[in-house]
Amino acid sequence: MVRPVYSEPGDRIESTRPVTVSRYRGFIRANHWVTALSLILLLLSGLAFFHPSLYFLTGLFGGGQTARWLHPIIGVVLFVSFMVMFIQLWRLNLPTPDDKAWLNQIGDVVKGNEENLPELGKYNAGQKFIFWGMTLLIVVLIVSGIMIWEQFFGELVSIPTRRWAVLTHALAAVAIILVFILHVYAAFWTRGTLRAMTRGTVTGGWAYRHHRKWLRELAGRRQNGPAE
Amino acid sequence: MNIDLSRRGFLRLAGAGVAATSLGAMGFGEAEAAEQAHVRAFKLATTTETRNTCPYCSVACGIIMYSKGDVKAGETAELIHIEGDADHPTNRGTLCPKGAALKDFVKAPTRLTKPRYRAAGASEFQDITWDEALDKIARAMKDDRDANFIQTNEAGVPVNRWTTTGFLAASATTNETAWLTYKTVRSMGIVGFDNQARV
Amino acid sequence: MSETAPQPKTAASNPPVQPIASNLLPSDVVRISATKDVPQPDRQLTKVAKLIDVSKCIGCKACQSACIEWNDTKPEVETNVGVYENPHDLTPNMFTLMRFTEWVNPETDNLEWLIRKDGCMHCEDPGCLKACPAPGAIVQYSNGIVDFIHENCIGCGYCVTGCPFDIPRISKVDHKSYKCTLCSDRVAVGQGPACAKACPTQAIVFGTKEDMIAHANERVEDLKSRGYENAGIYDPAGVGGTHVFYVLHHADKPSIYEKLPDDPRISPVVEGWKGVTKTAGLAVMGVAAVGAAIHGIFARANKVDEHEEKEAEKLVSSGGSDDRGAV
Amino acid sequence: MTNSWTDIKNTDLVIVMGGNAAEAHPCGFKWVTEAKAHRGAKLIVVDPRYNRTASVSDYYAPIRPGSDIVFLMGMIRWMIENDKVQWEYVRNYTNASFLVKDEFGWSDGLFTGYDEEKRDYDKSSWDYKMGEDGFVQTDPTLQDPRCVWNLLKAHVDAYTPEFVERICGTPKDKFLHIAEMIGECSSPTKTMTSMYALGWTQHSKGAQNIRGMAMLQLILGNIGVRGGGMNALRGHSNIQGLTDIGLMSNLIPGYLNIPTEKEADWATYMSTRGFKPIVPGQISYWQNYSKFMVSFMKAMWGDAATAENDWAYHYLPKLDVPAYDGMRMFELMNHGKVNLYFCQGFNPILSFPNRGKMTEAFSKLKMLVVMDPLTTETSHFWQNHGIHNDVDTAAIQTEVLELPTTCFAEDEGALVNSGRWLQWHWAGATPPGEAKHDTWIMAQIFLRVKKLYQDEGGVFPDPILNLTWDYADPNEPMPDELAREMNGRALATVYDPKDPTKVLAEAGQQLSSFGHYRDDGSTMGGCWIYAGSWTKDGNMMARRDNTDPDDTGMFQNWAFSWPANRRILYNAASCDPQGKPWDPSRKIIEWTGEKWEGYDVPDMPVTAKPGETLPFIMNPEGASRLFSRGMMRDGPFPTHMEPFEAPIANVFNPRMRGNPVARVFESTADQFAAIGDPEFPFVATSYRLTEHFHYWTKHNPVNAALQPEFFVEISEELAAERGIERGGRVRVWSKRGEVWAKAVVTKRLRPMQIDGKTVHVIGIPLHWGFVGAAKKGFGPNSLTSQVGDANVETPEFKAFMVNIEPSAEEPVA
Repeated sequence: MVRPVYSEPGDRIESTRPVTVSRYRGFIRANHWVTALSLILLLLSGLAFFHPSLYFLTGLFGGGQTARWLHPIIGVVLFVSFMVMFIQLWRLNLPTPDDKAWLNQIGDVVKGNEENLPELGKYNAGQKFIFWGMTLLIVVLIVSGIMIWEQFFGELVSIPTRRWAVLTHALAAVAIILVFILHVYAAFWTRGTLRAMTRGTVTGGWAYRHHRKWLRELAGRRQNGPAE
Repeated sequence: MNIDLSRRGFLRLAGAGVAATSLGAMGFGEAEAAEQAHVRAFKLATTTETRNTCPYCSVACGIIMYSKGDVKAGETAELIHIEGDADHPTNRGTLCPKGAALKDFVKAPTRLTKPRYRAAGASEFQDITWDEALDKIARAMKDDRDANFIQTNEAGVPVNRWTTTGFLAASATTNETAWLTYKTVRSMGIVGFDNQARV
Repeated sequence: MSETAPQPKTAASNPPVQPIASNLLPSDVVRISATKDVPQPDRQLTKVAKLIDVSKCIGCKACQSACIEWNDTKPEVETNVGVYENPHDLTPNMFTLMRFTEWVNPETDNLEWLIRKDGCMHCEDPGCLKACPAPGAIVQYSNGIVDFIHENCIGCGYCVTGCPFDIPRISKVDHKSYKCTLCSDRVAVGQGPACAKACPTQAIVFGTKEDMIAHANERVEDLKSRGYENAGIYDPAGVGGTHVFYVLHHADKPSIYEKLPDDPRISPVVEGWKGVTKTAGLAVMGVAAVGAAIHGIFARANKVDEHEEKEAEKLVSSGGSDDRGAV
Repeated sequence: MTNSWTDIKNTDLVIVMGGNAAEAHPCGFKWVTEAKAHRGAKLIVVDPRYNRTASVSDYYAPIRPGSDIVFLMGMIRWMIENDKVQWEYVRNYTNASFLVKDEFGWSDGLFTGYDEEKRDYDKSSWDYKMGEDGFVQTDPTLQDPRCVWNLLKAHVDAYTPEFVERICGTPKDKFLHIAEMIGECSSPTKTMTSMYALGWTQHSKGAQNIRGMAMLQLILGNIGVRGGGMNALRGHSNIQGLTDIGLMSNLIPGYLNIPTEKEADWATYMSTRGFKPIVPGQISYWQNYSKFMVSFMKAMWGDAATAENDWAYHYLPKLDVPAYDGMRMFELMNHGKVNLYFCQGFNPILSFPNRGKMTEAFSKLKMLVVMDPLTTETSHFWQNHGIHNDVDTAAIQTEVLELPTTCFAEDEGALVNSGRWLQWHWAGATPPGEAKHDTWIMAQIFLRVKKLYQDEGGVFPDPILNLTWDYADPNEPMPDELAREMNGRALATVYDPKDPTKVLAEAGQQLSSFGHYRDDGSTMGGCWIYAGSWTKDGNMMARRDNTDPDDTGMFQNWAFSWPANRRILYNAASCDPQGKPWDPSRKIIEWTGEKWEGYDVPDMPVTAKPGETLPFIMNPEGASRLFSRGMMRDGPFPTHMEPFEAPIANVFNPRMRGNPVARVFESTADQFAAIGDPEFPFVATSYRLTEHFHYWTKHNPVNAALQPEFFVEISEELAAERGIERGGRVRVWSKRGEVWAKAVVTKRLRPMQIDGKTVHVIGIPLHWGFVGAAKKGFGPNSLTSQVGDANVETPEFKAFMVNIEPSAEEPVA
């Protein structure tokens, strides 16, 4: 029997008429939304410190002092929740030969002509890009962020280092916001995606259209697996 | 039910969400509410000035004491600041690190506020009233003087000295205190009399 | 100009006790942190400056003492760590500090005890103000004083990264940033700063920048006559000049005076962060967000059709194998 | 100070030696910076440490603690050798031309008449040759080998620059450079001022250090002139006043003396105080002694002091020893001979030497009374504070009373600054809690004792019962009443002796000058030198007119300066024998042809002709003394004496230990480290820091923050030799005690080469104790010895021997 390479052990076909496929279990979904919420709060408070015209956003947190106090704490929360997610998702986000073809035909991707694309596993290159992008930027942000966390680490980091840290933190923040926009946008543009993170399942058609190798593998596993 | 939201639906909801939270938190007021630029209120306004001289070294810098309340008017006066007297010919308003901090010397946590008595062998002080303290002292002096006063020496020359009680005078009390101390000490015949001129 | 405060001079006068209106008004502010287009003040206050003549300083710390007393700060009693500096560094409760350097002059082989009063330089181009994200937390008055408005301070410490002289200190108690105010409250009523008034040898003097420069030049002449050929003024152009400046006996090497920067300027890193990054960053994010929204609205969504649902059922029933090949 | 703080701005050269003005008197030191800024004056610092004054000096030279006389005699030798002498001044205003007895001489470091048994000199040979006419014999040509000038020349001959380098450790080139700078001030138009303090006085030969510089100043013609003088920077705000008012064992206000047993009666007492002039036509001011003395007796005992009873002379105690000074009293205490002791605003447990002995002594008292605004180590001497005060509390049977007093901010009165200015101050704060004025406390003590004598009778109550106490409120005499009493007033109408019809003061009126004092009982006055401070025109000490015509620095109308509001002592010496100022640009007074006038009150009867009357009118010679006759116990010239503890023996006489006539108590004679004792190889010296005042400011959290913890200063070389880290903890010990401190390792101290040996100096600041806001610490007095100056008993705090080693954390006692 064949070891699954395009799916998580937990992924399975739930019903066959019509086909629905379980993509994310409850824990991952909850964790994802914790991460998402943290990121949004960080984005709002961070932008307030980033540009005077957005300083009013500190109001969302009850003023500059609390925003300054809260921002790094939420940062830590995000870092932890994301790491948990990372541990669960990193394997299937490793690059595969198909990604190359997918990227070569990025034009069709944007046009939505998926029939011209190779069959894909659980994630396409775009999703992988978001995954690794987020990972990298979150690490950069947490490290530079701690360096400029005045309240606890003020004395530990030399001022020239803090200057670089604050600049890096700003640049990384801009980048992660761009990635975030792309992620959200893609989730909505590609219909039927959002339910994967809400209900946890996708339709067979969605799986067939976007991640056929993944669906194929699950189907195969169902067949050769223990009979119901 | 169908959780696929229509695009407009989503946007509307999201927008509403943002609006709701931010307005709800009344965040927008914040920035405009920034405190206007201002300097600290001048703390010497409506204080009472008193001329004095620094009690430390012998340069005797002129100082001005600023207090809430006026001693001359019989009020209780609380010292709030001390600064050099710019009219003074010697220091012209300047002060050294000691003089500049005189206020906190006057208000030192270890200033004495009550007479205290330590009994023989005791490990702590105990409070005592002024009357008790002064009577103790007078009694002790009288007894010691009567017992040890030397009226004449071996040669029978009148010497009228008292050597078993001594008095160390200060270095920073006023001339007037010094004079009253001198009178008191000398009239009793005390010769063990000294001040801080040497140390 | 008739409006400007009576010109303060060190120990020229005793402080008033009758109530007197402040002469440093919100309208005299020329720069405000995190705030664009500050209205032009209707008057220009005379530029003031504090001159610190290091060659006259005896390191007595009267300035520290006077500073503590005037500002009612409470520096803690530390320990002796083998040097004369106490407290050991500037703190939220110690706005100025004597820094002592024992320097053997290589030319004469004589020991020189260089004693520098450290504290806010009140830069013409203040790095702290540039770095500050909190609107109104740092202001600059038209007379040159750079002051912190603590009600607006959020304690982020960006001013620390902005300052070329390592001056601001963040309080662990109220998480606000503190530094020398140049006794703005005294200057506002025509008095010089407390440290300048106290300084026994008048190594610290205060007045109009013009007068102070003139006085500094005289001092430099005197020092040259005493054999200090390199005596000079330290009023660094890199920060547009400062409103606290030094006379040094060895102006050719400021760094021997306990790390006084040779050529201080706002770090290019900070400039980059507060300059291009800030504006460009905001622009890019804005464009991306708006772009995504518009594309989302007008571009064709990526939908799954009925045919694909059927294909999926086929695929699943066939156990994953179809014309594309079997498992 | 012969001059005033503000006068220092008039100088051309400042020498700070035996002091550290910038550190201990920053605001007075301002006038040095003024002189530098406006006259181009130069500053020389000679000190074992490169100190805060040195940091702004033009020239610095190191010197070994306790070797100052060698340096100063070396200077005098150089001035004479290089003809840097203000000849006209020396010839006319010093005793250079006076002939000295043939018996007088000096050899092996000792003057004639030394008695090793008594540790004293027979001073009979230390005097002038007197003629039959009762006047001193002189040789104005200075040719006679027995004239003071030639004896001085011979005396200083040994002090060559090489000798100075060998004994003081001052490099020859630095010494010569300083000599050149000082030499310029022998010109009548250039002056040097000497600023010194306890760096010179706290030696077993402190008075001779000061004489050394005074002699140099006379040779340069710098006494009595603007920007010159001998300026003793007093340590405490009113120590000048307390000394003026005679709060010392052997003093009566105004520098009169308490009689000794030998002066059994008034006649005998006065007979030695005639001070008859010994040069023709001279005025000797002390001839008025009886007027001052009688007026004092009247101030004390009023009607009980009459001509018939010799002004109650028998009320005065008579001394059997030179003085019952502090150190003698503590010695007596140690022998259980003192029962009751008062400390008024004084903290002897940290201030007097040999703390171990002090604690023992206090433990033997029956009762100790401490009056102070602050709690002190003295009032807690019985309380155990670990190593900082390791005593057995239960074993100490002394009763202690700690009485809270007011401080300057809460009281009114006058303080006398170093420049002899009496400045009045006012109260501006309410005393804390039950704190009381010292005047109230003293009055209470006196009145209660008096009452006991009234009720019970007792031994010789007369001086107590008859003491004048005519104050409006006997329980709390007011400062103005006391000030008036010191100034003096007429008891009967006082007439002008020259014109008996002219009334100088009506009965009951305040006197305006000590010239109005009388010895017939018609005047009273507590302190003659303060006469004029509170006249019929009111309180002169409260004057606040700071105008200063022609910027002379005199400030004639600011407060009051004793004597007679004179700002510069001996100011008549600022003029040549024709009465014209040596330096017209620095005129103080001048002779108009019939009288003296100018910016200051002339130190000369206003009509006394120059040339006829010499300017030093307090001396029967009228001249200043290069040779001090028998006035000092340890010699008419300063001669090199090693400290009692020294790294080398006295090169003149190895058998000589310290000052040969200084008092050494039996009980502590064995507490000196032997010369060259390997256990105590390092020279230690003690001093103040600018951040603190004595043992007071450690109570102030602000000053405590500025200099928080006890430390010692050592050179980098010594630190390396002993493996001591900067900021590390060290133990320092002497023959008498030990202390633990932090180490400040500095370039400002360097090892010296002394007589071929490398000598390290350890600096030990005072200021720390075991109560207050600062960290607990020690004072140098835990280490210092009980020996004092031979003339005035100032303890030898500035030169003693110790050892040092790195120490682990403070041992817990």
